[in-house]
Amino acid sequence: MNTHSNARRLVYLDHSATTPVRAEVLAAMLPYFADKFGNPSSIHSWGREARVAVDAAREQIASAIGANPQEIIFTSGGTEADNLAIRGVAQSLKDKGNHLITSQIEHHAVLNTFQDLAKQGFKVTYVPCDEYGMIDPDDVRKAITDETILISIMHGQNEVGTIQPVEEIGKIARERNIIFHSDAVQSLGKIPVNVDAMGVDLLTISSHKIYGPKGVGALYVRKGTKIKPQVTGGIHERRLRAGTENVPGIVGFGEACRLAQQEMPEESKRLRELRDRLINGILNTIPDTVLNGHPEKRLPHNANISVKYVEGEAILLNLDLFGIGASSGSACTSGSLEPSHVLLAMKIPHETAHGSLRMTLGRSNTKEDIDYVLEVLPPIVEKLRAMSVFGN
Amino acid sequence: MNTHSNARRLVYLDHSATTPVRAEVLAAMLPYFADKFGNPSSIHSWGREARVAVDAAREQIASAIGANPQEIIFTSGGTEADNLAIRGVAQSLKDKGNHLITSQIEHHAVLNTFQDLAKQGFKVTYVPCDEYGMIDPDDVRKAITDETILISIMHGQNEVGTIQPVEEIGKIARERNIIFHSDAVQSLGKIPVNVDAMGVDLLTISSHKIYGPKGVGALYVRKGTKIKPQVTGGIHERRLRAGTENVPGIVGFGEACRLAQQEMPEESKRLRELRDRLINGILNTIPDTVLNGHPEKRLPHNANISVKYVEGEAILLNLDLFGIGASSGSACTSGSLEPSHVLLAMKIPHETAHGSLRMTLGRSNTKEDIDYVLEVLPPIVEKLRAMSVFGN
Amino acid sequence: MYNEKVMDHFMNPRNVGEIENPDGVGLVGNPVCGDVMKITIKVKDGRIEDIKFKTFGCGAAIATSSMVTELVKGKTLDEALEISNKTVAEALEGLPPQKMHCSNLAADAVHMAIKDYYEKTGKVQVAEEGIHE
Amino acid sequence: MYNEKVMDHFMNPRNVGEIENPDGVGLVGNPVCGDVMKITIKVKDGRIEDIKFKTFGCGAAIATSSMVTELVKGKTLDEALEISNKTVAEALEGLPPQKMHCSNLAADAVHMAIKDYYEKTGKVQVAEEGIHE
Ligand SMILES: Cc1ncc(COP(=O)(O)O)c(C=O)c1O
Ligand SMILES: Cc1ncc(COP(=O)(O)O)c(C=O)c1O
Repeated sequence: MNTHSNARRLVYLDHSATTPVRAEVLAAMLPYFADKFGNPSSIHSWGREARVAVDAAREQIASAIGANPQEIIFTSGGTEADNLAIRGVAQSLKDKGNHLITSQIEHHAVLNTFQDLAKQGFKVTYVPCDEYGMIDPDDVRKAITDETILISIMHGQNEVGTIQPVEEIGKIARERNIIFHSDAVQSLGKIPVNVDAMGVDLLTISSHKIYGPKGVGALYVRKGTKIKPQVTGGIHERRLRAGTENVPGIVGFGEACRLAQQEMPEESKRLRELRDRLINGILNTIPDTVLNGHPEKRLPHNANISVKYVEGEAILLNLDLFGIGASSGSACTSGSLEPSHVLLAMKIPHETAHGSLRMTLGRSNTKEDIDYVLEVLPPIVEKLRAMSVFGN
Repeated sequence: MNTHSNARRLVYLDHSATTPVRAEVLAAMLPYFADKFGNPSSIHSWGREARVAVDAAREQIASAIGANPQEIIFTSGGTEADNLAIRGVAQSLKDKGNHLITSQIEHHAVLNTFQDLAKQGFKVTYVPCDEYGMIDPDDVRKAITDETILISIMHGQNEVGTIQPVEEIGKIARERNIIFHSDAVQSLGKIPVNVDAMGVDLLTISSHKIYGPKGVGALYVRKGTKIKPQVTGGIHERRLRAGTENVPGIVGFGEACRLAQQEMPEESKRLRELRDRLINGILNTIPDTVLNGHPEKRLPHNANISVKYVEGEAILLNLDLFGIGASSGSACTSGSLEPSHVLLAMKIPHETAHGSLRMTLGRSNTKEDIDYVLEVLPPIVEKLRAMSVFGN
Repeated sequence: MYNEKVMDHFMNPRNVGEIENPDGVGLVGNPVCGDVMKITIKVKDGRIEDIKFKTFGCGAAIATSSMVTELVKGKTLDEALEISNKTVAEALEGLPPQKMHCSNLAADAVHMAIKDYYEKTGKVQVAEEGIHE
Repeated sequence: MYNEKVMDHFMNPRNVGEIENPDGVGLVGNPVCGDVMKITIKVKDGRIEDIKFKTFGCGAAIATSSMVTELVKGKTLDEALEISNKTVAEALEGLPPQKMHCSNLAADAVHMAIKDYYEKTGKVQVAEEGIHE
């Protein structure tokens, strides 16, 4: 592991990938590892103590999204919650119809699940987005057929940060009596997330994106929504998800939700200012850079910028040596040969997509961090451009 | 929550339900919450540091069961691993045949998954067991048809502790070229678990049963075994299980595996002695009590005794007030109207099944704990029998 | 799981036992399901003078048995017939939802004991529909 | 992810640039895939007297470009043609498995530059099969 040989400070700018567990959250979790370690299904005091903790967390989470506690189903994370929502509805309503609607810019947890269902015979419409990564509710409306049983459109886009018009899509779904799922993994704690305002029947959230522990998430399931469980076994989570509850994880998720909700107004404002400083700093000092995603309807912590003529991974490696952690939609970091499907859906040319740089801010970031990035990034880009085939 | 009003000590005897995270394990996990919190998929140093930790845990776990690290797929627990194994094989081999074999005494994570597949059109044979909860490999052999694609037989039975003849079943499966899965959640750390000796293609293990954290498990997938992933999304776990890795959980599981393997010979001997003291103490002092499960081929920490004429939950509640935590196969604690399917498969009469008491020992238990139980239990039984309709 | 009142009746059940030569006997439940209750009553001047129970069952079964004996002791038979399983659960300040079904049979057992008394003595039973609700 | 040698060549690449009036030019890769390399060479007495690269690509692409220029500089054209992508990866002490495919094109670019030199000068190329392996 190469260390940060050039680093004068450590600046983590990848909060959309994951966040550190905050101290209050870890403190809330700690008693549940060794002291209050019971299995919530046990009827003895150890079990009842664990049950109480799980129920309290369920209330904290429900309250953060305007739901009832019984509507919260704990899962192992956002990915599993997305799978449960999509497969669960498709399998339970397959006699009603076999058409599903989603978008081209969903997270892989959603996209690959729809692709799997498509292989099994479901028809899937992937609605496009505009150049800002925004979905037009009218495209969703037009995609609806008599066979449509599920619409899944995310809330805050994880790569380019664009906030989708879920309220309008929710209305359309309701009018047509179609189940509506939204992935709110990135928006929770950053912008208001309310299941009634959004008009969703199903909503995915994940703990490790909001300073809670990894390995916990939840699916909101509106009362009366029928979904087929995907993990069967013992009687847990209203029979919708079997498996011994991850009690400390759930407790941590609850506390993280509570804190996120409480601090959101101020913290989001702070992040937005820092982010704008970062975006404007880059756009103003480095030529041939463009902002990806919507300029205003955008998650407060997301900056996604394409640096033309250079490749994203090369920037990331250089930044890493300076102690800066970021991500990219380049093929080299996507694990496939193609750059980010999201940038391509936005019709960004391949070369520009390969040079995308996503910086997602969080609690620890300060103005000094941003200024450090603004100092370090231009010479890196200059150096890489000097060796690039393109641009000069 | 009613406290232990009558308790002179706290005696946790429900280690098959869950165990406390041991100090060394928690210590190993702690750095990965807030300090080394990266997402293993990220290419920056935070991510690489997390990747190294996950890979190290994978090696620890592989080594504990005689597998290669690449054959370990992390899941959210034993239940999910069972589901992945069973659904994964059924779906990937459904063109080869539609017959599946399991037993009547599997854990619900296995049983309910087969029942779900049965609803989808698979034919499932549930082989019976004898009065000791032991499966006859010959019954498995006889159940095999040309259509059989999967055999799933557990290793250590979770309720009555009977150790199944998996090696022989593994041989039969191999001869007939049928995929063999075994649920080793209860045997891991108690008796030797080796994937080659057992002849399994798939093996389920779970962290929270061996003093590791809840919410983590693993499926061993022998190289070359085709299974269809059940949770789709990003590229994780060799594409067999998507979702951001639960890094601290995985690290804890690895450490728990390492310690369990190291301490097993001595600890299992200690537990066996304590357990026999407990079993003999009860059988000798309380009339009309019988041991459930096999007298010798039995997990070292499991005592399961039926106390005739009284109902299990009533005993548990009384024990709880004395600070003793145990479990029962009675209907009232099974969440259904029926008592334990395992005791019924063993042909134990309903009344006797309702009076079953499972005590599973663990690291913290001492001789004094056992003597305390042997002191407290007889008067509880006497009192309950005095108010029972049966037995006098 | 159980509230304090339930736990009190479970741990310190009232009127445990069996009346010798009872005027009425009620036996309800099913060992398959895990709960069986036996109520024996002594009747004097149309009132339940004494009542005892024996129960094989879980905490809820024992607590409801105990509570129902307290509720009906000294009551007239008509008053006793008006006490339902719901009344018993309410007197216990509630039972866990999963317990409402199987274990909450105590009032049924009392009603059956009263019916048995009527049948044995040949006395007319005023309101048949009161027996089982 | 990358070993020290790769990181060294990535951070301190050798022979970056473009030779003016080169004797041969090799351009390989594809912006769609994210890696494009341009190699320019100066040939004297059948030897690669000078070589420079320009690369748009990830860490592996830049490191392999740098490494290949070091490997072939001063070599005869025949010797240079014998250097394969595998040789380059080995000289870097290994690349991550997922990088073996897309980014490891540097030897191809050198071969193409030599081919270009042969075509431009009309000189006979000895072993056609050496060009691309
Ligand atoms: C929009 C979105 N959905 C789903 C996920 C998956 O969540 P998890 O990492 O908890 O599996 C992520 C994060 O990777 C995400 O950003
Ligand atoms: C034999 C067996 N299999 C599977 C499981 C489920 O494992 P987990 O609790 O990790 O979901 C358990 C424990 O409940 C078990 O005892």
